[in-house]
Amino acid sequence: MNGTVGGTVGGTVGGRVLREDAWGKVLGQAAFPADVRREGQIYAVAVRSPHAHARIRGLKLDEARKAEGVVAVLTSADVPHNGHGVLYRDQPVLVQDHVRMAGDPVVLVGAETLAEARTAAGLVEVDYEVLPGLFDPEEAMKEGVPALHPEIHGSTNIVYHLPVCKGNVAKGWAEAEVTVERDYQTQMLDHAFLQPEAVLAYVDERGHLVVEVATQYAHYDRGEIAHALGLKFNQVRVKTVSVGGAFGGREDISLQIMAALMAWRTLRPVKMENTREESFHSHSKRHPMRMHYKTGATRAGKLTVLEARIVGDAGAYASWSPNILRKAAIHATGPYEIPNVRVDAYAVLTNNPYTGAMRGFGAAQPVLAYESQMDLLARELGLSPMELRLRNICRVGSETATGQVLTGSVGMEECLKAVKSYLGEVSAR
Amino acid sequence: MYYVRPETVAEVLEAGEKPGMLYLAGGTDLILKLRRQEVQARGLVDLQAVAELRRIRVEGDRLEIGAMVSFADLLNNDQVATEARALWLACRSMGAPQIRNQATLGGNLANCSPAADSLPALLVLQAQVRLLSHSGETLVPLAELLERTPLWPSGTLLAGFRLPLTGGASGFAKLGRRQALAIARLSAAVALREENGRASGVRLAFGAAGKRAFLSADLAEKLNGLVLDGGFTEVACREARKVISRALGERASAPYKREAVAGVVREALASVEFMKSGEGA
Amino acid sequence: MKIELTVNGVARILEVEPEERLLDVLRERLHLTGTKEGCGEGECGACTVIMDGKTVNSCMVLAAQADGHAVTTIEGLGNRGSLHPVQKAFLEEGAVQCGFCTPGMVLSAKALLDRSPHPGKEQIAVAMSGNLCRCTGYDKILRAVERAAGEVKE
Amino acid sequence: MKKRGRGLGCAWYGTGYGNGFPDVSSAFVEIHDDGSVSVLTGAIDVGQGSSTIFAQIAAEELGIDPEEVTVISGDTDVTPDSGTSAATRHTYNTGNAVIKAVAQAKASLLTYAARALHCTTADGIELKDHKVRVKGEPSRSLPLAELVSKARLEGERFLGSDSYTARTTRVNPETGQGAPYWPYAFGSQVAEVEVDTETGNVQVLRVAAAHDLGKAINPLQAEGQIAGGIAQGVGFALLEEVRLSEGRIKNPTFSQYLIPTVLDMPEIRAILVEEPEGTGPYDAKGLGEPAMLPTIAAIVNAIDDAVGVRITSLPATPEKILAALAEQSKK
Repeated sequence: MNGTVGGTVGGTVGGRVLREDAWGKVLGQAAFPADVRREGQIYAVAVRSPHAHARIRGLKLDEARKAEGVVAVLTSADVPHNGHGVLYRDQPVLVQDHVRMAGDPVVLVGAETLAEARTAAGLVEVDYEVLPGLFDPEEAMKEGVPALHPEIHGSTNIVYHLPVCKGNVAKGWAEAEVTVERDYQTQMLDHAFLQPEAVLAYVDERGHLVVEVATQYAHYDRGEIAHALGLKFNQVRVKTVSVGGAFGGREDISLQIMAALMAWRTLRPVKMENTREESFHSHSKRHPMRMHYKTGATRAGKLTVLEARIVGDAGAYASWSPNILRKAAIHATGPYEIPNVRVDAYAVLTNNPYTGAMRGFGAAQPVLAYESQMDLLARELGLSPMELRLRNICRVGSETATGQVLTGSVGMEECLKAVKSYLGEVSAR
Repeated sequence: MYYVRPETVAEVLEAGEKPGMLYLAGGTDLILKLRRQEVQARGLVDLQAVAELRRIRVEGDRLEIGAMVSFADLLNNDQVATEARALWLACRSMGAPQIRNQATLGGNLANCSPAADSLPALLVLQAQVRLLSHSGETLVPLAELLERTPLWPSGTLLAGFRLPLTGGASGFAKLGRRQALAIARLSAAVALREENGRASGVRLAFGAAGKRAFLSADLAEKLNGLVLDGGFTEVACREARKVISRALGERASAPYKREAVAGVVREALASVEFMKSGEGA
Repeated sequence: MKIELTVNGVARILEVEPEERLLDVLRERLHLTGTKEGCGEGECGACTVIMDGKTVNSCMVLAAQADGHAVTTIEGLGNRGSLHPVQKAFLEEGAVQCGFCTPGMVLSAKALLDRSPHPGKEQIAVAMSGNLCRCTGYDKILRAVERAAGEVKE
Repeated sequence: MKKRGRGLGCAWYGTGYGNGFPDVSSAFVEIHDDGSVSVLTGAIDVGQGSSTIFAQIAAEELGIDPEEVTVISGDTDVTPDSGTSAATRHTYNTGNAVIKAVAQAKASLLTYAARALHCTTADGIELKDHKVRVKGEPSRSLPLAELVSKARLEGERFLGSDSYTARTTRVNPETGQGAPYWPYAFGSQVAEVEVDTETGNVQVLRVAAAHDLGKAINPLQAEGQIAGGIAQGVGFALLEEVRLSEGRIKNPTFSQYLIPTVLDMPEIRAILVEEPEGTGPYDAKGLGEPAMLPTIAAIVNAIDDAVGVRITSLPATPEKILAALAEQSKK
């Protein structure tokens, strides 16, 4: 290594150690999946549904198959086990008949060049019967509304509901001298990692399927690829190359199975690269949440009660939705001790783009609600936002809304003290 | 598709005559449009090698800016920074360094997006546009040109801009959703002089408030002759609301923009050199 | 069509299609994959290269436009034995996380320092404003460019 | 008019998969002849720097430099499963697995060293500064590389493979009661904003961010996580939104889905709060996700402080702020 680069400062643990992979990254040598290639590789492009909810009446593939450079055109019939998903295998590799969201892949075209694959993909004709869609989770959770995944979740679109009940809410309201009640709403977000999804899949000299990809969990990907293709785990190798940001957006399967399928069927190395637009259409999003919050406190500035209802839009597939709304429910109080709590959190399927993991994972959205409530309460009580928090934060020994006693490291108070001087005079109000 | 790179205006005009040929300036808009197949072309006539289209120079009492002058070139030009402040500020607000290095002033007009950053500034600076064709050169005031659709007959070459050096001051402000790489949601340019404490020669133009940038004659009329004190800016902001309200009518963006324009006009006025420390700001 | 350009100091003669982007020529034909494609519309700066001393987004430049010009990509900057001061500063300041934006960032910083060896903080920020990063919050990137500027001075 | 305000935001975050799900990380370790080390783990460095953290931990355990540790990750033919790079779990969970796997390799090394150094027990041996030393008698030592290569020639092998599982229980589905996460990370941020009352634009000027991460194994990387978190928080609070029409994304490009540029970023002051977590590797918890959470609230509360309007729906667009100001002036 270059001796002139200033190295580690301080000890080993606790030191400002420089990351080894940064060398390859500043030199432009680090290989992201779009950067790897293999002799004889072909390109695959997915034909995705423009409709959010539709039945597929038929496919016309002849023109695409005859197009220049085309090696294979694959459909759901070519997928041995057509499903994947982190909690439920509810997401098709290629849709057979029921499109549940815009961006669902329907047909996979493989050709000698990317341009030929895109041209041929444009020749695929899909006959869609467009169905009315469910776009509002409050609507979708009503009884009698058509269920999007009846085979998994029965007649409801509510894939998850968790109540968190602590103490006695009625008692809490009786003790409350000040009440703040508001509705909050967060938006759908994209991870916007800088590197669009890409993958290289090939069958190696052992006859094993190798998939080079940027993922958050290679072992999960291996399991889903093996399952979909009907292979043993040891026949599939998922090899992670440099990952260009993730933030939760590379937890679900994106292109991995499609590329693997094309490689397995054609015995050619297969490259897939999303454009930015395809990337938007093909990975999960952050759950938009609607949160109704009602918080009570005494004049002395002690929180007595919280009631909250949180509805998260899961979109068309469950992904991590149950875990995310669980996390929202569990974190709904914020880092505060509240003796009486009732929270209900729901994850609801709709025909919107599916939502899943994103940095914060359900503990992010409630921050808007619980921290706005704290400032509003502080104003009602004539306390500074800092003071109200200091009177209610969790410390060692505190009990959370789920009844968990915090026994170890609880640095909330230290954090507050550390930023106190930055609040200054401006926010005395 | 084919590609040619002529070196003289005559060669350009000859190449541009063939059907389906498009002039290629910096390409930041055209190349994306071609890729998205929003525009079809049989060939491209790249203008980069025509030296005279790349010049900025003072000729007597006017500033001549070639169509192929990039936004970065304009930003680096002292004459532009002092004599055409509004244009300089508009260039600074456009895109990001990479785009300013590539995009040209001529391309900005030729593409003529509603949000084109340079056009309000060029309007208040009374730019005239030099158009070349086989029949010769014509000089058209930008304000007049912007009322034509298409802007010019095919085969015409946009050669450059002529800005009178009037000694007046100018300013510009743009409202975007973020601080760089932002498309204008609304922009305002202003030019004016101070005569005995009163405003004269006032011109105000807006971008992203309709299909094309426009000069507001109404505003000019209302503001000319007003005393340049704190009240001047308030009148300008109030009247600008009316202008934008009329320009946008029932568009979805109207309720927001007719309020926000006050802030944009205030900032544009504050960017005018002599208004900076004075009451007018 | 045939084009002649200099890439990282080496003269190249290439046969390209007129509609081909400089980005694709660099990545697919010359296998210079340090230049990244993040958005394909000039918004993210991951494909930044230096052409005749100025940064451009190579996703919005036709290879044909680059005919006759000199292009510098990240591969043309330094190597393990001798890093460019900007590369070194990015390492030392911890300005690299996922690294996808890094080549473009480094080139924007290099172009700035070549033109203006003593930039102020605001000038640095403006020079980097055409390069998006989703990981670092830019803080350490700005520090790295300041540090590199300090070293360039020496 | 431009008005300034400051706002406070706090947040907490239960790390790990949680809810009684087996949150397991695994690692393989081999100490080579010259005292350098390979660590194999499924844990993928997605840019957050986990591989560097593991190298630091293994190096600290063995008294060598992080540069002497090669971390091989995320290759299913080679590395053991360490779960997802998610849930702010790798430093804590996989870090613990690395410590346990290193401890195995180290245990055989210490036993061998005790014999070689004529010490009565392996407990009397320590690894420091590339040396194997007798505790309390530092002059009695051997270079690590010498000892390992000698031992290997005698047929000894220093390997480790172990797993770590975070402790949690499943919440009762009827009441939500349980101990679903451990450990919890905490953070608090103050944002100062400037709001233009005429355009509704908000610029975040400064953010001070204090985060309790247990122990900063690498402060340089921890600061990077905080600044990156703030950037995503700024985007969440002010700019970003996937807009839909009948379920279809209307803005699937970077020119329409806007994330913060460098010029949209505040000046950042990152403060690392270290409340030791006894179960963590060197008392560490985690930081990745929590870093962005308080930003959202700090900005919204600062807007209120500046202009007296409460934004309850994100993002806090100029339109919403102007509408709220108009509503307020009616009152």
